[in-house]
Amino acid sequence: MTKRVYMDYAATTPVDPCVIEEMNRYLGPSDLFANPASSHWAGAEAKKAVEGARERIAHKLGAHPTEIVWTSGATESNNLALKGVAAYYQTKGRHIVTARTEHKAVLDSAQALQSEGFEVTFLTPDESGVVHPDQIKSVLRNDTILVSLMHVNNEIGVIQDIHAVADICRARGVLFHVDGAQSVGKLPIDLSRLPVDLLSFCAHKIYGPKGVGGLFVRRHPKVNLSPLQHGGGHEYGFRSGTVPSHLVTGFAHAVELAVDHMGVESTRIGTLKKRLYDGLRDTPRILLNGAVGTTVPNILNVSFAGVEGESLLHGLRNLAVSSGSACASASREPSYVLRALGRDDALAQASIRFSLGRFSTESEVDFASALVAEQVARLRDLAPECLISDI
Amino acid sequence: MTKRVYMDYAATTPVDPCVIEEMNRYLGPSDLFANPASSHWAGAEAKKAVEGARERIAHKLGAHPTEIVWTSGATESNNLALKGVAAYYQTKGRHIVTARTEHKAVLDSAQALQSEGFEVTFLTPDESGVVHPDQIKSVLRNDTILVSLMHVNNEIGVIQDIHAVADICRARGVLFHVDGAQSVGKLPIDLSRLPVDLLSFCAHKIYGPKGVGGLFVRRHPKVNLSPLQHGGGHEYGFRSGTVPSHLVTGFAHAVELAVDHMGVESTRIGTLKKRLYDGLRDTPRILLNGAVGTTVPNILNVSFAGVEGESLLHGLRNLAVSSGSACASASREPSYVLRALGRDDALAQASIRFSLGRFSTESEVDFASALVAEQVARLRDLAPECLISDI
Amino acid sequence: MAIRDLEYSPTVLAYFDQPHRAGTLKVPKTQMVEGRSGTTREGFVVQFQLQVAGQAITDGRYRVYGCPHGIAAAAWVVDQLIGGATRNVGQIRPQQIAEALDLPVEKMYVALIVEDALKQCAAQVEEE
Amino acid sequence: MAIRDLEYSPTVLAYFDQPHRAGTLKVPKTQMVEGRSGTTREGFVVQFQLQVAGQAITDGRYRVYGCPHGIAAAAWVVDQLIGGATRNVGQIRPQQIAEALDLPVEKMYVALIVEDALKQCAAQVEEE
Ligand SMILES: Cc1ncc(COP(=O)(O)O)c(C=O)c1O
Ligand SMILES: Cc1ncc(COP(=O)(O)O)c(C=O)c1O
Repeated sequence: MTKRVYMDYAATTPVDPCVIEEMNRYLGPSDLFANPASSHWAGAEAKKAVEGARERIAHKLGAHPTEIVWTSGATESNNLALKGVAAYYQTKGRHIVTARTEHKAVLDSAQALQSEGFEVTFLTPDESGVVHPDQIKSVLRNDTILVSLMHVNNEIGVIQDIHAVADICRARGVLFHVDGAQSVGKLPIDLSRLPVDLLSFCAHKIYGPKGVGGLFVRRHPKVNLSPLQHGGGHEYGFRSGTVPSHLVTGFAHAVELAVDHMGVESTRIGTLKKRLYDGLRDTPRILLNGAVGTTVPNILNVSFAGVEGESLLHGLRNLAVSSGSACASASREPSYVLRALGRDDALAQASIRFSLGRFSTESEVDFASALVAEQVARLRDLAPECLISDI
Repeated sequence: MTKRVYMDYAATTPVDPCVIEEMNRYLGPSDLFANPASSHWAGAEAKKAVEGARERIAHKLGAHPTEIVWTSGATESNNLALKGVAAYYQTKGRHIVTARTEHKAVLDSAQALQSEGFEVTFLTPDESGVVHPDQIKSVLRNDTILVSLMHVNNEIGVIQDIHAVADICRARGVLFHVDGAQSVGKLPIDLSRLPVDLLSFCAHKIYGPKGVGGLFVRRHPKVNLSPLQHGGGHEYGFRSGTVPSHLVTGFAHAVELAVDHMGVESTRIGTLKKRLYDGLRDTPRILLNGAVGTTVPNILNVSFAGVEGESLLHGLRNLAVSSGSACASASREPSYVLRALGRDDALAQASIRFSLGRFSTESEVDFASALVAEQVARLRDLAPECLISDI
Repeated sequence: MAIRDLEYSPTVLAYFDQPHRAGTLKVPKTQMVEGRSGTTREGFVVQFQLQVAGQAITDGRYRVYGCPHGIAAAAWVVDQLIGGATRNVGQIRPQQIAEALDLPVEKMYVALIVEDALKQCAAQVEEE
Repeated sequence: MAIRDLEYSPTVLAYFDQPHRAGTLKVPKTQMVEGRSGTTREGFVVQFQLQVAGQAITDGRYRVYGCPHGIAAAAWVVDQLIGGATRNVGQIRPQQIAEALDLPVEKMYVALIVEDALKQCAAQVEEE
């Protein structure tokens, strides 16, 4: 069989076997499958598990259990944060600040708000992907109600200084939402010290199940939201719908594992990433996206000059990685994130995001760098000579 | 150990072991855990499973796969149907029709729309819970854009004549949404013949997992929706967010099992319900909610005169049933459904919904009727004599 | 759905399962005082019969329609009064009932209705 | 993310993995015709060298920067022309390429750019 390697942990992760075990306890046949909203003993037990999960996650993030709202994923959390704040605070102001390199869940929500008459400032990061706190400071207005910034960018792994931004926002009385889908469980986060008001995150990026996420909504000082989903007033009225006990308990387990092993795991993965980058650097004319030292240990994004993106990706078809082309469509749209960093279309498309994880090994990393070296060389050999300096 | 019996299948069901098995295949460690939106082989396999699940469900409902939109549950489906249609068609009209006995997910969505300036007519059903198609016909206006009616009521099990209502709406060019959370997999539904435009449903009422649902959105004639959740444009643009492959494949399996065994199962459960009702009728002064012959085989809702609701429920604490009190709160709010049917507060509160399912047995039913007889008699004995005719 | 098991104190649970002294006294009306309060609309109706001999309460019975807290409140009150002086009847305060049974605030009305029925009994004691 | 494996026809897949005849001819310029078209901005650049002896194409090479469809299109065209008459060079139509390789519509531009480069070759054949 062909050797294949999964190196797309930033897209999603396999669920940890311990997490699967916990999840399955809430599916039946024991009474734990009950609806946590039911008043009988079975419902009470399910509710205990759901509230326990809320406590477990809150504990690991330095939050209070009542500050954790369950959602169906980080996409919903982001939508709820942006639209919920906008709807609730619109009489206070209608200006929102975010960045051009945010995840689509934030960008598209912001755009939806624009079409409802909100004004959105989209900041452009510097060429390494960093949004400088000063940039934020300089665009805040009296009618700014919300700043939304991701902690870690999903394509290039760049880390934003959310603490500095949080301080600026707090000083100005502007709410601050952080998309933490790529950072929760990977970087230390202590919400008892970090003055962010809202934090979106999800389970499937940290060896938990798809279909569940959380939104931290601070109680002191109190943040309010208009719900997006109505129907009975679950989750303190912020989000109605039957709470999926198997998903939230699995989520809690995944957060615990990730936070408890964060130090060891990020060191190990960081070493693997260095090994990968060293291997890739044998190939000439590669460009690192996101500066060394400002990115998370699990994401490495590199552009390959002189190679066409789709062929590169096809050449690497036994390596599960993400490319700099956007979306799961046949369109040749280059990554808007890499474009915002100043890469031209061809380079943006000839970019690969390698993302490592809990089950990545040295031999997988070596397989990857050897395959990349071979394919890049082969494709460059095919190209008309005049192009070699061209791109 | 105390004997305890689960008889709350309309609240939620345990997940069928075959469904769990299918779900677990998509959690890892094989590559099927991948993000179905990823372009590599692993993503392609996950996508195949997700699209396969869409086909399997569409096939069982007489729909086309592209007409099935994944959601996080029937609450979200209902929200998306009502708010999505309202937002998209608001220039056509701003009047919506529904009934007072709908699920909170519909009622609260309708109320949210009211606060945005939509006009909503809430119809009152007759004393057996039936909304007559003529009632609908008589309130349709030129600016009516949507009628939303549940197929089967979750509290009393009454079945609405959605075919007749669908014909009326189609003739008038009004969209028709059906909340099918309690009917899909339990009553025959063939969307190739039934002219409803939108149908909400979910997995956890039919031995599938919590946290996943579907919204059927008809393509011919084409129905449009504004999305509620933005972020990348998954699900034909109707609903963004990573598709939880384990949940949708489990959902498909659950729908297949439910539809394939519907005939046998509903006959068996119907016989159990009759046995239960016969047993309960040994107790004097009980009132059936929802007329015989108009309700589904799995739901039996009965009011007990002369008994206080909370004590009745506590007396039945080893029987997992739902009561006529609303919500998981300490409030004594009587069920708005039973109130709409004309029951007074005391009777509404002294009502029990027994709901049977795949694992219900004759001995469980006998346990239930014996326990009810004992507790009702005991509590009535406690009451001041003057109350006996009083209530 | 309604109140969860966990919300009932052990005392309430015990009285709910063993509501001893429920019923009516089998003595002539002249040897007892009676009080009754509450409506089904309020979800609570309670009726007391207390047997009086001189200054003492020698026996008592209650009937009750209500939630477990209400059943327990009626039973507890009768237990307190029997064997005691008649003057105690008018002196039981809602707060005492609430503390003894760990009533949640939203159930305070139960204690108030009980007090009301007891006041009727107390008034009859005085008349005699 | 990009095009999935499944979207490539077997022919495209085979050419992508074995792009034989990629490179340049090792004969004097006078014995060959050349054509080149496309830009990196378009995501596709192709260059052909065809060795001409009288009315016949005796050998050929290509260089290509582009997607797998583009690589296959270049390789396929050269395979078709070698051993045939020079007049074929100007007669390969985009539709033929698309059919041979099962090009999706959004990749038709690849066939058009190939045609363009071949036309340059054909023009040189005529001149000679
Ligand atoms: C930064 C970021 N935000 C949001 C999301 C969306 O999360 P979900 O897949 O849980 O909807 C993702 C991943 O998909 C992400 O990487
Ligand atoms: C009729 C009806 N509609 C909607 C819902 C909500 O579904 P979900 O629990 O999937 O959010 C339910 C059950 O809770 C229901 O019975």
